[in-house]
Amino acid sequence: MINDKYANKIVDIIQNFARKSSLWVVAYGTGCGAIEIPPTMTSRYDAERFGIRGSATPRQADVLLITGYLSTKTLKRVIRTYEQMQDPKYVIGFGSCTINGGMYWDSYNTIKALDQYLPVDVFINGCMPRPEAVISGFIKLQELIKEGKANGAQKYKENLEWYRENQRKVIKNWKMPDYNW
Amino acid sequence: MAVDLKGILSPFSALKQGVKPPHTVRFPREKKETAERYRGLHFNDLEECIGCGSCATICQNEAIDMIKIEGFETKDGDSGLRPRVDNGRCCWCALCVDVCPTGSLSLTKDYIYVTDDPNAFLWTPGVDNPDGKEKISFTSEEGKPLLDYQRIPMRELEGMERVKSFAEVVLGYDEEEARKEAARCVGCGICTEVCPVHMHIPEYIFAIGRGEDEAAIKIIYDNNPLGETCGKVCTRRCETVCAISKRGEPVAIRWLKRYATERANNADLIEEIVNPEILPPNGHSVGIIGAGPSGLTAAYYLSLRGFDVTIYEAKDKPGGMIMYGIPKYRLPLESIEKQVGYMQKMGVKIKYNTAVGKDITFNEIKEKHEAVLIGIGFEKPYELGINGEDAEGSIQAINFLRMVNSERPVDIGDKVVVVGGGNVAIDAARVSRRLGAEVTILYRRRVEDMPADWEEIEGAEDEGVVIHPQAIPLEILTDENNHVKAIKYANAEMIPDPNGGRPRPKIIEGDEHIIEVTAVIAAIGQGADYSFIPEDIMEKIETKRGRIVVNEKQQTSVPWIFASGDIANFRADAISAIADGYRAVKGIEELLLKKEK
Amino acid sequence: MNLEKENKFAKQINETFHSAVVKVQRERRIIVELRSDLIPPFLSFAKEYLSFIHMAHYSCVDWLEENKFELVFMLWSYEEDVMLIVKTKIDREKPEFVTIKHLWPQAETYEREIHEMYGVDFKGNDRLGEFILEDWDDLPPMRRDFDTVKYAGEHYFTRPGREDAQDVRETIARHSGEEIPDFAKKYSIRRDEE
Amino acid sequence: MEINWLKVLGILITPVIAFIVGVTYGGLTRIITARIQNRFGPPVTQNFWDIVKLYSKKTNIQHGVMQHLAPVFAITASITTLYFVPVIRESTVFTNLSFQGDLIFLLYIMVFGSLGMALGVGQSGNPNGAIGVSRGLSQMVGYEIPFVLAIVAIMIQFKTTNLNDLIAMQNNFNHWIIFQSPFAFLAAILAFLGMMGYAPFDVVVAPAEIASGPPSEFGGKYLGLMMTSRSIFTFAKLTLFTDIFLGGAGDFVTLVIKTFALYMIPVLTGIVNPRFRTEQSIRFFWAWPTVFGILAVLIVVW
Amino acid sequence: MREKETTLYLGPQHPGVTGNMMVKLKVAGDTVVKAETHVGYLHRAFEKLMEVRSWMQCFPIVCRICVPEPDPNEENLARAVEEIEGREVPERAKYIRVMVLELARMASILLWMGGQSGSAGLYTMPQWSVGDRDYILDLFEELTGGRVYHMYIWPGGVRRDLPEGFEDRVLKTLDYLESRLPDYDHLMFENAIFQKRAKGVGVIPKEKALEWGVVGPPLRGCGIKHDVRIDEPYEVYDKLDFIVPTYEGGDVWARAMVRRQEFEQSISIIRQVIEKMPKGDYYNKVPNPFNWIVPPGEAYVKTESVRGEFGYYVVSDGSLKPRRIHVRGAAYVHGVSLLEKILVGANIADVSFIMNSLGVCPPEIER
Repeated sequence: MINDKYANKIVDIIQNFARKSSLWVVAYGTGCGAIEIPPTMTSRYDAERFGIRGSATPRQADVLLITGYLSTKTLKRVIRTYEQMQDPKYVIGFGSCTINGGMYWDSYNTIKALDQYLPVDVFINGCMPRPEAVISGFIKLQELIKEGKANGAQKYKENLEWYRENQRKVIKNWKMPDYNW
Repeated sequence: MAVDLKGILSPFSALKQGVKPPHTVRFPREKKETAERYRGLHFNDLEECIGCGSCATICQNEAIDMIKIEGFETKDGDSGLRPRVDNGRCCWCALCVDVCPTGSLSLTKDYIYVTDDPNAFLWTPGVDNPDGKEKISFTSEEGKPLLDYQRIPMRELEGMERVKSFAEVVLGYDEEEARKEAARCVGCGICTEVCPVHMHIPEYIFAIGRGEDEAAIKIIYDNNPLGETCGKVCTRRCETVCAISKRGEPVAIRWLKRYATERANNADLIEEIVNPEILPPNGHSVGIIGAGPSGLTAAYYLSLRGFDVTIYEAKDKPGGMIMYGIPKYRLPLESIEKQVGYMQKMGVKIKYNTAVGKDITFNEIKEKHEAVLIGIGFEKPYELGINGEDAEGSIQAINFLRMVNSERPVDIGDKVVVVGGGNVAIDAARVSRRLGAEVTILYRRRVEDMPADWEEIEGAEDEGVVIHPQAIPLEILTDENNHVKAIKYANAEMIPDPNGGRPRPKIIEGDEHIIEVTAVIAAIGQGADYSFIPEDIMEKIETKRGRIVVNEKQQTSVPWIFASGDIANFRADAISAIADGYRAVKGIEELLLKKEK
Repeated sequence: MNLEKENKFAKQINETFHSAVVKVQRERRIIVELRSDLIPPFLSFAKEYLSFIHMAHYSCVDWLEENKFELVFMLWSYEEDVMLIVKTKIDREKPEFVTIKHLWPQAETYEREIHEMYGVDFKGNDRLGEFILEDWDDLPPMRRDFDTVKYAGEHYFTRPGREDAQDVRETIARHSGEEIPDFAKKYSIRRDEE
Repeated sequence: MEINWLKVLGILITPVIAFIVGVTYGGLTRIITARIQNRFGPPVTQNFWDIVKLYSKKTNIQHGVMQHLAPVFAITASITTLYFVPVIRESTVFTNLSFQGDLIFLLYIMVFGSLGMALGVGQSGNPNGAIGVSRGLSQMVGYEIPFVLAIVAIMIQFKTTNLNDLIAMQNNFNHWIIFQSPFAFLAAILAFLGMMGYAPFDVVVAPAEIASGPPSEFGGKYLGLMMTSRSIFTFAKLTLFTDIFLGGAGDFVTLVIKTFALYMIPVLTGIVNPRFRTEQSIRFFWAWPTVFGILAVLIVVW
Repeated sequence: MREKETTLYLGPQHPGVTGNMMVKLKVAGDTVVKAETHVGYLHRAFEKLMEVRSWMQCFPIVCRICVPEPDPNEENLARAVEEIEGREVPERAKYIRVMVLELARMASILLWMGGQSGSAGLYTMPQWSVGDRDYILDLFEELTGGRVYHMYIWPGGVRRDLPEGFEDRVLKTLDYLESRLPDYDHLMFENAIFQKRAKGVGVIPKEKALEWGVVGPPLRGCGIKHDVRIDEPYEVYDKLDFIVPTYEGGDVWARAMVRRQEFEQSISIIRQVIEKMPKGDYYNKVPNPFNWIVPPGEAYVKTESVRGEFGYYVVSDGSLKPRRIHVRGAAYVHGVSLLEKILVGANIADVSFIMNSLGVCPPEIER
């Protein structure tokens, strides 16, 4: 009975629905994109309508919002934050800088393509993305979760070596605890 | 224990907000319209765009690439490339919009672009959003342009002041003006496409802008040894396609060239600045017939490449049409002498007063040289074909100009009619004004149909030349001494061409007038005179409508004969002749050096 | 424009520090150039006697061509509303200076930054070390001989897919058969000018 | 011994009902908060989905046995508390495990969860959690005093330590203890504010200060358990206060009305107030609430 | 007995810090005994990037230096370049600039209100004030085309003229925000608990304030009346009538009240600007940006941002690119040396509260 395919499927649907309806975002303003998070979360755009709310620590969070560029110094902390998060977890890349460097394409201190270092589920275009765009990003993520396609964490687990290599390339002094699954 | 009762209770007044309707924008259910100026995704009007790449240059994020798009070819005034924005770089500052010379690039109200594929952020405006035109928000039209659309005005002599002498009308830019004017250039290089010589225009303009005039001169001399001439009299096709000209006045490319080349005011100085690399003699010898612009150009570059070059010139001065055909107020004599002087320093040999066919035969030249370049120009004027044309006082414009330029006396009296609408006609008219005559131009078609440069036409009008369009001369009336007395002409109306060609003038019957004149100057065109070429050779040379047919290296159907200048192109201006000369160099080089191998 | 108080300050400075080159740049701005060893006494003089109590800014400029670093101090007098810009040049090969954090505690932060970004050693400041960067092992990045474009290109992954980009000038030249000589190329003001 | 099946049923479904009510109250609170904040807020079921999601998360946090046990302590404490609180007056199903002296027992069992958490958090090694726990315990010391005073006053006044007896005594509207012993109610309700942990007494979680405090190392299922426990505990406390001061409830509708009204006191206070510092919070409880508590006792003793 | 010291890392991932930075605290019990600011998490090397960009290309990137209030950056760069070039700015542009700067100040104060009360646990306030801030952002969007990054003030004037009827909409928004002020007062500034939290916390000693380089509202919160807008009036501030509020105490409360009153002053300034705004040109064009050479020279310009003196030191060597642009963020001093000093002795509960009251904005510290 328990192993019944249909039962599993129903559990999956319920789980995915719950995951989609309750997205807790770790409160980490990594870049200047953080400035459009308050309007998104507060009364004018009210992202809580979608069950999106902030969470103070990575342990409790589902979504890591990379709000723009990441300096190498921040990247180190972001990786740590990401690895502290519990599965299933999602990453949203926010703004041009996460895609191809944005306006910091020639800066010596920022990474240019986020997906080389962390598995990104959704990219949102803009510099800054407006609150509407941010919400669209979340809606896209919800769709992916509902369809069971937002499996960035899975990808990370499978390709950990590759990610580690890329991460070590830019983080010179790699003093980090091992990833505990 | 003091209790701040107000402080404890007043916060609770906030609870009354609970009954107010929330002001939340319930996106995506409700959509708030973005502002009229919102800076969203790009849109590019692909037809308007000329692919100048200014957007790509200004972008501090290197977000814009110029790429080839299906259906757009490189052609005159269009590089054939179109911008593509990397939205992973863009910051929507819209500098690209404000800098766009054509105004084709703009931003739209769309901004949502969400995907899980990081490689999907390359955005070709206009291709990826063909409907973007309806959503345009941030345009360059609304603000002030970033580029300078106003040309630095060229100082000129006052119209009535000019006619008193043959002094150069255009005074030229001073240093500050030149820097400012050069700074207007966006450096796209679209101009080089249409320039027959493909001069390195953006480069020398940039050099001028940076105050490096010598570098500019060196760049100009790289493929045009008559840069100064061009700086004064070029027909400057480049300016018609200038990116800035789409919405403003084009960069004064000609005047800037003039400014730069004039900085080197003698042949020695040119040599010092240009200091070209001269290859050691390679033992080959080339003969050039005619010391016009094409011949001189070819001779100069052939000399630099180690060829032994001799020019055979029928007249006593070099330059051909630029020497004799262009009035001195546009191109002073000294200027040509300076430029030719420099070429002679570089090893070009010119035999003056050596008319081929008269002083030396074509076959002799053939014997002496391995290759021959013919650049004789159109020297034989067309006749009006009306009665009285052979009367005294009826002159051909190019003869008239030649006489004036070689300071031989010409008597045209005080009332002149010029027939024709080309540059030669205008030149003749303006020269006549300087000789003290009242001048009327009779032209078959409308003023806007005149092939002459509008600047020239305006200049003529400033100087008091009367232009009488749609007038067809019928007869030149003479007095008893067979001297021109008057000209009879009829007014014409324009008949549209049923085949879609340009409208043709048709004489209005009976609408005939007579003007009293002391001279009639005909300027309705010229042709070439190939009589010096032996018939057996001439037979082999393919011609078409009076011009010699050449390949892209100016080679005629007889391999060792090259042709350049007016006799080989339809443009009939100095810069095309120079271009021909430059190309002929490559042809000759190929012919002779390949043979060696 | 009334430059009375600026000139008054200039006079006072010249009387005390004879070697100082004083220039009144404009209303409310005085520029003083001084030998580097005179800077600490001068700053203390400006603070204690000339009422320049607010250290607004402390900057460093790299004059690579002269092989010098220029330290620039901006002091503001709230009493007279005048800014004193004090400048001094120090050797670029072995850049050293003394700390002025005893005069203004916030100078410590500026010195930490200048140390990190230019490699200037401030004697007496014990907090020099990592401030903004982390594990930096290249040239101090704000030095003009450090090429950030090159560094970024070498160290970071840039997304492929844009290789089909063409240069407008080159495309036209190629199409028309124009050969741009090498000496002219540096005058093409396209982006690869560097 | 004869098994009262109805009682067993009650024991089985009381936690479920408590959970559902608690979660729904949580959802409603979020909507009410949102409305006051000029926005719409999440759907009522939001808290439910939050908990379901938390349970569906994988959890890979290893800090030690105590850490695993902490949420279990919390939920045990909540459910135990719930079992000793009569939910519906004179109902066989929902009378639960009331006995003579259960009031005193409740006073103890209610802090049990917090202590369990304290042990667990101590092992997590997160300084924020440790600070949060010490804050929580300090504050507990603060509000326990007025609360105990209020309960003592009532126990003295009504000469019983059994909740069911208390409920039985308040069979009439004007017999409600809120009117009979207003000072005790004041003291208790102020302590209740502290117990519920809404602003200004949310020093324990305080995201901006200690990154949500004790639960900061707990994610996924642990947090789900804690949230469940919180929902049940909220219901238990509300019912307890209703039983003590508002005469309990004869049916579910009354229960919901009474508990919800009571619940709104800390919620609405929380919406419009910032947080105290810990020592301010303790000082607050030791000021007026304690005074009220002492007054209540004094009046009774006199 | 000396209590055991623990080390607490406040940030960089922490809801209490005002941006991506870290404060390393040594704590004995509840009291901070040592604080160390760690920055650099947002270092993008703007100053380096500007050295490899042409003058015009610098202008879109400077606004990223301070995100909550980007306009003083644009203003400073524009004014510095204008000073070196000797370029005149049309009168209308000056008025528009003042309007933009004051709107940005208001937006920033609203954001600060949210942060200040949010760090104290009053979560309704951010919902209100940040929500209301959006109306100002709407105005910016209409005027400049962008909500957050305006890229509007540039050398020679402003980028676009005011849209039709814009003044009326500004006035309407101002009226709305003014009508909201009593609500804010009731909820936050009159709130007994808020006052209890704020009074006597994070005190800056008045006699040290000037020497320590304190500027802006923290300085005025010490009762010292200095403001760049009156010390060195720029644009048209000398033609406008406004009060520079000061408050005694030097604590969080004083700074809060200073900002609260500045909000009202900004409303009044914008109303005056709209009343006095002349017609005419709004932009004195700079040359073609591809060939724009700024003559050699240097300038230090400053603007009163919401956090205090915001300075730019710009050096040109007469080329197409700047030689050096050095940014003095107001938080540079507040966020590092001042914060490290006044956190000592504070309760850990107040750390975030004090940081918010100083307006510590890491991107302008490390740039």
